[in-house]
Amino acid sequence: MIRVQKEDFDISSEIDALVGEDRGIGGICSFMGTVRDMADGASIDSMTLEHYTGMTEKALSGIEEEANNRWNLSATLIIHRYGELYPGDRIVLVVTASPHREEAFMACQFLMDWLKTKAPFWKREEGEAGSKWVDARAADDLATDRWRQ
Amino acid sequence: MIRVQKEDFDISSEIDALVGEDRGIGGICSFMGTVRDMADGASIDSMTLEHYTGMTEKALSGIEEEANNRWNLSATLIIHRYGELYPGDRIVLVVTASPHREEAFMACQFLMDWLKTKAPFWKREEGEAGSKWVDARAADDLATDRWRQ
Amino acid sequence: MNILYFSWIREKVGVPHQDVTLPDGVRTVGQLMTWLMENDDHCAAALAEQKAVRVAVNQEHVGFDHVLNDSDEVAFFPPVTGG
Amino acid sequence: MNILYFSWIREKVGVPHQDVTLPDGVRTVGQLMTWLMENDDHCAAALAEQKAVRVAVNQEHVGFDHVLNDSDEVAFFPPVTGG
Repeated sequence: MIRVQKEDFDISSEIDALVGEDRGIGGICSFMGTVRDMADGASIDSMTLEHYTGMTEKALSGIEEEANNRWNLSATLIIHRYGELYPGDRIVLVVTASPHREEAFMACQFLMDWLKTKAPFWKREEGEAGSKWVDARAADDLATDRWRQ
Repeated sequence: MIRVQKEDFDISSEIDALVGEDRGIGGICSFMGTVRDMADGASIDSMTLEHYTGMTEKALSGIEEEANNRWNLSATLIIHRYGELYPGDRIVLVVTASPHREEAFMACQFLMDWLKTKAPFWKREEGEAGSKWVDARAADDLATDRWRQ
Repeated sequence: MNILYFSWIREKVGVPHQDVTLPDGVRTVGQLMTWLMENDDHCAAALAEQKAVRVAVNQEHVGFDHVLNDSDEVAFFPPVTGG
Repeated sequence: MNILYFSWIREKVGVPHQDVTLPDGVRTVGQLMTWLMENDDHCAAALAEQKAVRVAVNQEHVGFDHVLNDSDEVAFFPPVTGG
């Protein structure tokens, strides 16, 4: 399941809803990204996430489908927020549930890595260093590359 | 932080308490293990977790310290339950918070792998196949071996 | 053809989207970029650094050699930074 | 010396712990296991399959060649299955 929203989310409720009555699940891995108060040594006051409505949903559904093709997953969830956020705010949540922990871990990392390089979001930071668009990290491209077969 | 307890836990409250006011955290990885309703093709009614009081706390603190030596972590949490549990119940929670996602992911996997082979817990399942102690998995030893330097 | 711009490329172009008719001789994404840059100074500034430009056609990532249709939705943006 | 047993090893021994005085000539964990098996049929059954036996001394994992002190807490158990 994927959701692109302005609103915050609660990880307990999301996991409970995702797992439901599935008693075949043995492991649930999750990753939550949050806004930091510093970037490159300068303090951050706020962050605005722009996204490409329509393509975002398509891209997230695509990587979710790819993860489900690669691993035996009982349920998956991607929530990504957009709009104005502040240090400490939650940005993204990825949850993967599987009978076995190894697959839950692999799929969760895969989803985060692909999301970082494929989902059409752009961060703009406001802070000590003025207002600036965040640069893509070379490390994120490398992280994505390791999943290519 | 480590906790060995009979009681259930709530992942949202645990993460909120762990993160506190630390705005340097950019990623929070968590893994939650749950009781499955099947084992080796036979249905499970309940599971009892025996543990070695004293050594458990020592072993969990030891692997938590090791994770903090290996990676740049802002906060870590291990909660492990003992006693009688039922399918769908939460058994274990590991949370790792870091400025960067890669370190949070690595540390969370490391903690789960080590916990599986070093923490003195033993599972006994009651179900269709009678009452039996769970065998250790060779895959868990292999998962632990990959972290040896 | 509807063209969308995002992030600092949108800011440099000055508008979030443009409606253009694909001229004769413009068949690929790369040719569209060259044509946009020749006809609009803002586009020229926005798309100048080619290796910083990513393209989606009908909401799928494509390369500069992708062949266009008149009804396509084309988007130009810098490398993504979500997550 | 306090000896603890866990899981199916505890069930086979029949008690969760025993207080023993280390006899002369018993210096290592391996020697203690041999001595326990010679003196108690339940212990013999519990510890027979040596490769399924894990040992902790003073709550730390050790090997069979670990040297014991009279005041040690020694625990025998099968491979752990938590998590």
